[in-house]
Amino acid sequence: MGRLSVDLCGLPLDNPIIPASGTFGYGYEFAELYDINVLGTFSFKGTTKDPRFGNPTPRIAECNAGMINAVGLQNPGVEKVISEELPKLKKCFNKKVMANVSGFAVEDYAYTCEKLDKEEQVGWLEVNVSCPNVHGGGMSFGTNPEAAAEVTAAVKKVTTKPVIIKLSPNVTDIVSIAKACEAAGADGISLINTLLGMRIDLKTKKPVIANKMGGFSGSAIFPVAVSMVYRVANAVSIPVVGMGGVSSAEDVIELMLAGATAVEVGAANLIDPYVCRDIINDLPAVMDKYGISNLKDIIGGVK
Amino acid sequence: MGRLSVDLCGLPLDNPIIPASGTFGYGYEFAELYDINVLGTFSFKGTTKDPRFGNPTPRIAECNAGMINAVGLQNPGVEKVISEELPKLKKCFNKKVMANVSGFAVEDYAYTCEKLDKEEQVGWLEVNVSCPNVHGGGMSFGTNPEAAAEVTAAVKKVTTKPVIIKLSPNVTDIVSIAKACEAAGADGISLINTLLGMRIDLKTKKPVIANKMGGFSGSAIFPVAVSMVYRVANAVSIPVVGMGGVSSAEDVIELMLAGATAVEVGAANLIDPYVCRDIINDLPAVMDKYGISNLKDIIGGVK
Amino acid sequence: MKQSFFRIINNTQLTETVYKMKLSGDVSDITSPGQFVNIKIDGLYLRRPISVCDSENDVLTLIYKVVGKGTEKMAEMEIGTELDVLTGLGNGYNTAVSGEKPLLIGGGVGVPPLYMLAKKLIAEGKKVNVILGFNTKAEIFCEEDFKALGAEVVVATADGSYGVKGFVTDALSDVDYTYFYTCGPEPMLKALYKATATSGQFSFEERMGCGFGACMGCSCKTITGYKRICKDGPVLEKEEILWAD
Amino acid sequence: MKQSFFRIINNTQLTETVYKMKLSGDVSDITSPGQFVNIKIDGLYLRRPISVCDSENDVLTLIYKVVGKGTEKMAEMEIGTELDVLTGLGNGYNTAVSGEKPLLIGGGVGVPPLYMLAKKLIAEGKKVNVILGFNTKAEIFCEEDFKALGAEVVVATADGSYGVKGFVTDALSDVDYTYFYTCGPEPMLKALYKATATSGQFSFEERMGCGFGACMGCSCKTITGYKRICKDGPVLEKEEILWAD
Repeated sequence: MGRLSVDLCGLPLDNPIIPASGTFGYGYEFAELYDINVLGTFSFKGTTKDPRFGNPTPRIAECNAGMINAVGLQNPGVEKVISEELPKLKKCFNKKVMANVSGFAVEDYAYTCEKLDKEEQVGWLEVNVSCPNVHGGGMSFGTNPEAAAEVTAAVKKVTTKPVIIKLSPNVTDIVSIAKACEAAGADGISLINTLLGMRIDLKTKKPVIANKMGGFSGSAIFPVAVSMVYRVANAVSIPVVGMGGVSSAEDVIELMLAGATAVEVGAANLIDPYVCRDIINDLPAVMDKYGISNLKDIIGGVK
Repeated sequence: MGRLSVDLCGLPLDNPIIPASGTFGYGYEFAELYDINVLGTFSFKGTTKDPRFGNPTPRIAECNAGMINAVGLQNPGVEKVISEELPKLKKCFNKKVMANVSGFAVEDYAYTCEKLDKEEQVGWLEVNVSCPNVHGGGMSFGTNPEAAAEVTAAVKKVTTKPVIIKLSPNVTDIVSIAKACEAAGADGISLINTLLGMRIDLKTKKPVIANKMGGFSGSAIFPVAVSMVYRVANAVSIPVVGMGGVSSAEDVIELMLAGATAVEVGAANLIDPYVCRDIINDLPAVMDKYGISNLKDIIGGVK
Repeated sequence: MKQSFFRIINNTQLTETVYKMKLSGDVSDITSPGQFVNIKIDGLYLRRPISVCDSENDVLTLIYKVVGKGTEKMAEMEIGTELDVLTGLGNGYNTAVSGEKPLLIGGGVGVPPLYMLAKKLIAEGKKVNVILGFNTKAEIFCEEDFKALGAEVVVATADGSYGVKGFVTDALSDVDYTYFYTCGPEPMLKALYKATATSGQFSFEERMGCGFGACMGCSCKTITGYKRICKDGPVLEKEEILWAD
Repeated sequence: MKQSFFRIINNTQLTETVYKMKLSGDVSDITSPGQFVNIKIDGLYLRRPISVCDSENDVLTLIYKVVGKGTEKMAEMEIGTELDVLTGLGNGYNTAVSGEKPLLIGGGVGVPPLYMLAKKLIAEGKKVNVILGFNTKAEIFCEEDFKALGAEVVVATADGSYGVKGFVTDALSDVDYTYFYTCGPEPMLKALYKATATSGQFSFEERMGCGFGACMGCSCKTITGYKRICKDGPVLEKEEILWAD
């Protein structure tokens, strides 16, 4: 148990650093760059019942200190994730992985989670009720406490693994949604997913992204993440996984002070593929600078 | 009528550039820097029925590509605004000004607007139902369609001047709130006010801002503004005043393409006091670059 | 893929909007012509993908067109500036299948990656024909460079101000080729897809997030399945292309 | 207030965390000692307010302590770097009321603005006493500069490693003064508020948004009403101060 270790829903993490879903594929590509076993864990690409190509391109737009994506949950479907992606991952990652799941109906979520529950490699189920890039689903579950609770309860019925519900920031009252998930049995809450954003190309006068709008992420959104993690962590008793614009060891400490037990790193992986490894390496010195002996002691420690 | 002119709720503007409330005081201080008559108009400091000191300091936190403020509607109260600030403004500004009004009860809004309605210098009333920095009021009116409509109707009863309702982005469904305001008689909608944000000082482990959270603004939030202006402008028939992270002529054009009739410039004034003058000077060349003859032709022109 | 730091050796203007930048640094991960690099630019969030024009002896050559904020900033960069670059991205062209007389067809800013390809094909002992397409004479670049390698070069200009009047497809009938390689704007690629007689390889462009296969930002559908332009591409074989509309 | 561009002439380290930067540019708007400038720093959103240490012949001198990202970046700036600076901010000290024997009391990074004040008071023919407070000998700077102006200087160090052992208040009893001016950390200002025998002027610090009176980010309550530290301050008279708690 080192200075960086934390416990996430009963499972130990060597450190709280978790590459976020959709920015780390199924892991093995980053394993060509560095030993991904240095990570706490990572959250794999959002997986659905059926295979999906996702949205038309362009899917990416640049912003000041951030980016918009509208990938739309491209993934090979849960059967292939289990038969092809997990075996590939096993060769380069000997820790439990966080399985990220999306759906378009409550039964979809349950179906996918039930399949993944059988996989010994999966440590946690991160259930995304907040994808802004798919119609008729995703985010609509995360903007309503009853719908979020319904998904939570359905998933809890089919798995014994810890269930972490990933929430959208595009809501009036994220606290009420987090509480509804907790009441429905969630073992943890992760937040924030992306903000809804849009850019227009002045030359063509068209939206930069084919799908018009998309999910805005990157360091620009960090202050929104701090505020929402703080509010949710003060309202629920289950662990909170913080994310949103994290790109440095300092950001990790700030989100943990706000109440995060672990921290996901998203868009930064796309700009600097080594950022998670670097944050883990930087943490001890940054902790020393701010008089922090053990990371787990600062969770929610803001005065 | 120049290339830059637009019409806002029946009143002509030489150009669509409007310094946003809270970043331009009552105007006369900027008049020491440049002739503020070059502006379309400006929205003066949020004014309430009674004088207010606002929140304790620190009220300001820096962010990546933005800042958080928690000023809390410091202002001398509507009586003094009329007796002292407007006469000072008259000496340096010969256009109609936009009067920004906040309140803590429906009657407060009506009281303040009724007083300002009598002032010939006031062209528009911008009614802020979205201040994130005051307890028991402000933003709570702007997160609920019925409450926003009630404020709108109460204000409309006491004035014949155009009423523009300023909305908060911290909501699940800004379109329903905008529509409720339109149905209650609003002449225009302005958006977005600031996002809720927070920063924590790693040295002291305390929130940077005394009030803990505050309103996050600056170029970081621009993609959220584009998305919300686009959605609201496509849902209402009244003019939309766009704002949120605007700092260049390009940003102005992008928000107008998204649906804004005029554009407010906020935090950028605090970093570069000449930014509004510079944007107005830059607009013709930038319009030429993108093949735009007249600004009014591009309002909502995104394809 | 490798992340390393490069120093700008020179940065010169070739036409009104096209620049050539030479950088010194570790090019060991650049293994095929047609690959690209992804450059971090101060003040911009996303890296900028630029195709490799040449790579040899720790010198990387890029030819880029100023089309937006990123390339505007690149054009202003001074000699000695240090850049954070991801190298060795993308699959690149496969020269093994070219036959004896490969034809290279480039349009506008699609021309640069064909330079390193021509060099490799010629080194492999093949007879290389090149067709370059530009809008007008003033926009032409690289013609002499290809000739210096020993390639046969035909230039087409849309306005007829130089060489063959018309598009690259108008110059196609005069050439005898065993295989072709192309890079350029999508309308040109589509026209070549129809007008060419042999098999070939096409290099595609798409807005990218990461540039190394992580984000699925630049996916496309092909006959052989979904592909990421940045990782499984940017080069696709003629037989696997599914045009978007 | 004026916005203008300055070029760094030099940037040298005085102590472990304190640096002195000289810049050339238009200082015409800096009219009183105790004013500050607000500097745009690449990559940071808000400008950084730094008190003016000296301003003469188009040379601006700043002494700053590295306390965060902004000052870290300043410490790394090279000679020749151009900076966007707002000058002439704040009210500054009023020397007209000093009497014949003003006392200047600075603590730590509050010392620099007193230098230009001492210079002005001495030029006005006054006999200037200065008390400088630091934690320890290694942190002392500017002592010789004040002496070179002709001021009487006493240094106090909290650990007694140099000069008077203790705080600036411990050096107060030995000085005969008609008025005082001070700048330093708030606990020191509060102690002086009680310990001083005459009227005086205090310079305050607060987190600022704009630095020129627009945003109300740095307001404080005083006996004479609400004041903006950046515009109506940073200097307040002893008689108007209302301590926050």
